[in-house]
Amino acid sequence: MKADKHNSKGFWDWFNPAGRDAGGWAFILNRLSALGLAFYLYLHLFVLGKLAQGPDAFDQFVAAAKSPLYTVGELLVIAAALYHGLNGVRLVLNSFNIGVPRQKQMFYTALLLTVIGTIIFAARMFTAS
Amino acid sequence: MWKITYRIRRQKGDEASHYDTFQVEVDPEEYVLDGIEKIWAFEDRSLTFRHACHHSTCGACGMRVNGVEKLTCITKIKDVTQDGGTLTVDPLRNFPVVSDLVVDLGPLYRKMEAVHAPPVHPLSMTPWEGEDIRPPKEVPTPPEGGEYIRLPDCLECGICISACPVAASDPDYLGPAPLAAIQIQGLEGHPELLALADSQQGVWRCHSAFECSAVCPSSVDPGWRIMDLRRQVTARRLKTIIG
Amino acid sequence: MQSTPKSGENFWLWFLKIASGILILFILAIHLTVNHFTAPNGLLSHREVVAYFQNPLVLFMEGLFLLLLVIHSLLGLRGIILDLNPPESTRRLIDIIFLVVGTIVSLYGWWLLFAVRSLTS
Amino acid sequence: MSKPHAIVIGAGFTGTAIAHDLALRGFDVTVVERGPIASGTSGRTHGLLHSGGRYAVKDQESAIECIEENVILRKIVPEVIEPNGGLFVAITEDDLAYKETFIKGCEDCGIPVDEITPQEALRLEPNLNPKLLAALIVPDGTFDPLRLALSFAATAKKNGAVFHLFTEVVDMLLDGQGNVTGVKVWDRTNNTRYDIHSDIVVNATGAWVGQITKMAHAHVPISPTPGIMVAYDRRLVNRAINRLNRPSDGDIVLPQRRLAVVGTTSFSIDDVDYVPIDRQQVELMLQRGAELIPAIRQAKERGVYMATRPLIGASGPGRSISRTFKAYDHKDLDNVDGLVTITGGKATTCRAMAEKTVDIVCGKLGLNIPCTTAEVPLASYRAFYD
Repeated sequence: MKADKHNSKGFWDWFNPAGRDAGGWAFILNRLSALGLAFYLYLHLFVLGKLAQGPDAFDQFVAAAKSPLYTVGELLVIAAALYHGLNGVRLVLNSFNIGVPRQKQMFYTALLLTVIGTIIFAARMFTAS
Repeated sequence: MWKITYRIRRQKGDEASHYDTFQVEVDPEEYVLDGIEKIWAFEDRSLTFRHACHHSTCGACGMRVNGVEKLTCITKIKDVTQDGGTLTVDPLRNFPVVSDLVVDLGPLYRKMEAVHAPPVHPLSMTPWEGEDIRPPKEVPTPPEGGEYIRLPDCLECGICISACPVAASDPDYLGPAPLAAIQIQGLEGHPELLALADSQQGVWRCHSAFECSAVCPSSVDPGWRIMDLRRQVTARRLKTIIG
Repeated sequence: MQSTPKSGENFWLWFLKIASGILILFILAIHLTVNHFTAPNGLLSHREVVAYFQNPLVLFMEGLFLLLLVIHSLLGLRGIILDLNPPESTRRLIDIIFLVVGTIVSLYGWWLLFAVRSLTS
Repeated sequence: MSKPHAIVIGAGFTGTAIAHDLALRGFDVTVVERGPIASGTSGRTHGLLHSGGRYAVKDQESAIECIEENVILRKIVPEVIEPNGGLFVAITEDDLAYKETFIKGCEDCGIPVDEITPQEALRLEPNLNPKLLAALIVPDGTFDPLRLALSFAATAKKNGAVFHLFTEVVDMLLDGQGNVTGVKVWDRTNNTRYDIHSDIVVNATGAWVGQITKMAHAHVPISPTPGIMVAYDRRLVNRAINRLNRPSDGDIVLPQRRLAVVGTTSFSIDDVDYVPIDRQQVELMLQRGAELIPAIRQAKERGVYMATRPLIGASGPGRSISRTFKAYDHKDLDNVDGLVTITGGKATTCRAMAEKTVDIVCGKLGLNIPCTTAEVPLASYRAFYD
């Protein structure tokens, strides 16, 4: 009755939504936003290096960053950060055993606030300038 | 009687897995396991599946029904499909597949042993769950004295491990049922359990997907217990710096 | 199943991740407010950024922010890698790499802060 | 002489207990089982660790076996047993009239029995029918079916027994004289077929013994007699609750983890492999169970299952056939050597059944090795997966 092949796809199963309940989706989104934000953080630091190269390099970059594509990307970062932060609050509370029986409602709340926050930012960014 | 289709994942030896379909006539009041047994009895004798008690006290018949982990012996057919519908049955995830729907639960049993999960315990130790059920206030005692002994709620069915995304990539993670067994015993006076809980394969590896609690057929609520264990470890560790 | 617990992640590292996460949320709130609300159109020109960094409080806040982000992101990535159950030796290697990367990135970030600050035109 | 090799067919209670006994007595043991452990009648048993009280009036042979084995199992495998005792409860005047006969029967069989007041009974079991007229305490218990079989199997395995699960016996290997020398099996996990040779084959397939003996051109008289059990989703009692009367349908309510299980019935069938559920019997269990424990009506049905008892003897009304067991040497029965069949009995008596069977096996092979299973504590059921 022994077998050794683990019946899972490992890494890919983190993001497999099959048969997942709300908490599973919270986890999937949390992990995706984590990977995205980590990538953004290091990219951001690299870009800010242009600050040290003097005003011209930086101002050129800012001008380029006014394109809608950059705005959408920036919005994505904001949405990811909002979700990761709000869900993080939920996870911290849960980790101290606060509100675990209501973890689903807390997830829905985090999601709702993320959507609202993203819409507000989107409105500001697209109407600005 | 309903006519439904069972779509069952098959795998023998090292061959690649595939699905076989079987049309069966079932009573919708019957359970998913009854239909599988019927297929074995009348359609395909080579089908292998685990089962024993047929009423959710042994934990042998955990499978995935339409993608979700279920004890098939207590899952009514009418609750997961309709007349003319299809039922997809897969083996549990995150365990090695022996054959067809049979997985090797050995890794789980070894972990339960490593955390000394008690196979029977006094009634007063009956775990309270979430915020709903507290232990009975007055525990009736048999006339011989002592206390009633009962089997624990956890069936060691592996369903929580199958649903856990962390267990999907890390077979060494203790996982929901063993961590719940630590919580039920308590950390007081069990330094070895504290060490296991507060380790790389312990409570910190949980990423709070709460899938274990969503699928647990026996109200163990492992997700809640892991969070409670975190709170306990946190309190202990913070106390050490405060003095 | 080994009955002896694996070392490598325990309460303190987890606590550091949680604590850095919470602090990031606080600073992020200030950061966003300053960047998108106080400054009329955000800090969009080089001149504005340099002016912004003249405030020592800002310098301290942004420096701390950077450190916390590096800690939180590397601990998070490390947790994700641990979920892949790497062998002990790989894990140690990753610990060293992350320590080095974290240090370099933090130093570079701080250097950048001071470099920008000194670029008064 | 090298170690004798025995094949045990079936990994239910009897098969695993025989494997354990054989391994302790120094045999090379191979167990072949067509499904997983305890997937037939054993897994689907009610889970009542009999004190013998149930049979103390009409079937004293079984009653005495039960009380002896009850004591032994509590000692050797405590980790799968809820040792909480049992109550025999009188609800009607007819029940009450049965009391003295029952006490007399228990005393004859050496079953400790104590009367307690209805008030005391209600303190112990608050969900009992408050109209009860009398209550007797006996040393019943409940056990976890799968884990009882696993414990025997784990211990056998530790002592060298080899288990081939999902491996079905498709034919007997016979010598020129029609004697059994081994089995032909089909391993369903990888679809392979092969032969296993042995000095002796033990047929421990319970209600299915007929399928095996047929392959050896031998026979045993047995009546497969199923009964229904219904599990409800609340642990309404902590001890085994029996109706104080002659055994009948739905007269036992047992605790199992978070559940209460009511059983059972008794009827005849043709196909042992698949016994459909009869909703009328489910209704009957609810009705009869609620006479003992009215709160069952507020609980929800959680599972319904059928188990097929292997009763010894030709067909007859199920309740009238003895619950005792019998081991047959087919040399005596059909002049077929090399095959021993064990059937009948109760889960509670599985160790004694194994002892008796292995005694016969040893006798046939001219060995004189005493049985020690009554003293040897079993390994943890979890060790089966080591």
